[in-house]
Amino acid sequence: MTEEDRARTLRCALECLLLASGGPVPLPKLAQALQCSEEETEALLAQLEKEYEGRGLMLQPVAGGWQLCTRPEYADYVTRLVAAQPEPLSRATLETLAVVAYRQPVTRAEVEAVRGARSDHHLRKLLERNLIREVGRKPGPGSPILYGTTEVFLRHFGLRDLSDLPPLEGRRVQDMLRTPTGKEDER
Amino acid sequence: MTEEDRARTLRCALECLLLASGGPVPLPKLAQALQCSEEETEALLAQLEKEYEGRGLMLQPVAGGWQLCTRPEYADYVTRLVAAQPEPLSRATLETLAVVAYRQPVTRAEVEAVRGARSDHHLRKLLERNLIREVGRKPGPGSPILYGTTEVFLRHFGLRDLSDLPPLEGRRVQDMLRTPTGKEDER
Amino acid sequence: MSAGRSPVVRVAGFEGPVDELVRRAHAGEVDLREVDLTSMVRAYLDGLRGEVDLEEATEFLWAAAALVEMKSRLLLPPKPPAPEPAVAQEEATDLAEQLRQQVEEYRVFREAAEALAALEAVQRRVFTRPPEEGSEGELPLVGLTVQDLFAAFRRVLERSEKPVEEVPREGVTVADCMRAILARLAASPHGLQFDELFEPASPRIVVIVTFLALLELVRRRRLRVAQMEPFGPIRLYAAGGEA
Repeated sequence: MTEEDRARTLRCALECLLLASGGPVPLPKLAQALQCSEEETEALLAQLEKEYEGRGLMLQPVAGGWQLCTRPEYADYVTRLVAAQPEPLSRATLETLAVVAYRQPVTRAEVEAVRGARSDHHLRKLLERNLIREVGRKPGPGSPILYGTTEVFLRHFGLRDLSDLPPLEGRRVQDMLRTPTGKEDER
Repeated sequence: MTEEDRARTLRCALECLLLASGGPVPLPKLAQALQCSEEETEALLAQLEKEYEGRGLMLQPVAGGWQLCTRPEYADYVTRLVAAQPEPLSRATLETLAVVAYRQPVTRAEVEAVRGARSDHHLRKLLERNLIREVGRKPGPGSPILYGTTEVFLRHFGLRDLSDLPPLEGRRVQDMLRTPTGKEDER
Repeated sequence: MSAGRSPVVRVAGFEGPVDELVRRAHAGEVDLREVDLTSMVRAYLDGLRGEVDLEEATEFLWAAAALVEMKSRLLLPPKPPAPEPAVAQEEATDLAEQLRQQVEEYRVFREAAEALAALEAVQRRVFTRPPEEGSEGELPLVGLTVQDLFAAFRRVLERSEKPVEEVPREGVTVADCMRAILARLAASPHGLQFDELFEPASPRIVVIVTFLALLELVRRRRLRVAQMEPFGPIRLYAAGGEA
């Protein structure tokens, strides 16, 4: 088998892996299934991405993995066949989610302190849609629940990982995530 | 837009439809989403099938529709990835499924009468895996739930429709499945 | 209603999306004592002649429940003020500074929310292979529309006599109600009539919370709602349980 035949077989296999799994597959898992190194797998992904140019499907790096998905320009055809994606989030819910995303792990009281409004309803909505989850409890009085974002969150917004979040006022997300706020446990 | 451009766009859209729907899509539904005639849609499917030659994915007519799936020759890669395949059905669960498949619509009491054993656990498992579903209620006392098989069932077993079910060999089995027992509607 | 799905309400001193009313009331910008919540709920229900959007209706009910709760606090005799040492000890200038920072911080997050909305808009046009069928699907409503459910709810609401002010201090939570409904359904293998869930003279808040619990259970597919004939009684069954 020539080198080109081998690469071709592996690209086909890669395509199968992505279709079969549906959601994003982390690079190491792809490499393991292909029995290749991660470097070679990345090269194959790049080749496959190129092959897909001008097609209906595309590869997308999201939520720490790669997924096979439809190109946005064909969305109108797709929604004629399958139900549209879940409703976009309301403004207030998005705001709540933004606080959780950039401040995680964060308590309800902390979210409400930033928003200046009750947020339990929005937190519930986000929990229900699996965009956030309980990640633990904060030590201290009442040990309130701490919230953080989920993998569904990354997929919902097409983000690779949390560092892919849009920068806030020029501040890097990593810095924000690490900075403990001084106003914790405010109620 | 030239005729070739149009056909190309529609092939891309078709690819998207098949990916996004997951399961088999009947021809009329594809045609409707593409806003083409069924004849043209069939021609597009044929073109797409040709384009897919030498690739990892393929088009397959199954369960009364078309679906996008992986080529069998890459199954080893896929199984390596999907190591956590759903556990195979237990013998008893499969038995329960068989009774439902051949005798549908059927009540739990009827399944239990045929099997001579409690089957609620197995029915629940089958419902969970979407292999069977509630199809209605039997008229009469208590109006018990009637079960039937699902499209997932057809796909799981690679059947086009219910008439594709393997014919039952052996009189005893047939009789067992057919004989109305005196224990119907027992709860 | 494109920016958010919060229904618009019109009450004394406020007209706009109901979640904005909740926010203003919480910030003390609207005096809930001046607001007739019963009329607000009735006006909303009266407006529901056409399609009922379950999501939007839930949003409304949540907001209404939050307003009722806030209002009941306002109307109850004031508790001795809780000590707030942290704030009490602040210098006035610190307070102003703190407030400025808070407003600034909020603005930053609003912008972040805008950025997320833009990402969401793109990603909503991208589809992947869906999970095997069954994880999503029709809500388990058999033979009836959400409208029927709301009509039934409205009848109960009209029947409930006690004004909202008589909220028991303990309060009822949606979670409690969900548990109570499931327990009652578990004890009723033939299902329950919708009306049976509501005591004839329940305070409105209890009716609202019970209804929210019901919506929640339908959404989680923990119960099935069925109407065997048009205009017939609505019955509730535990999901998966046999009749």
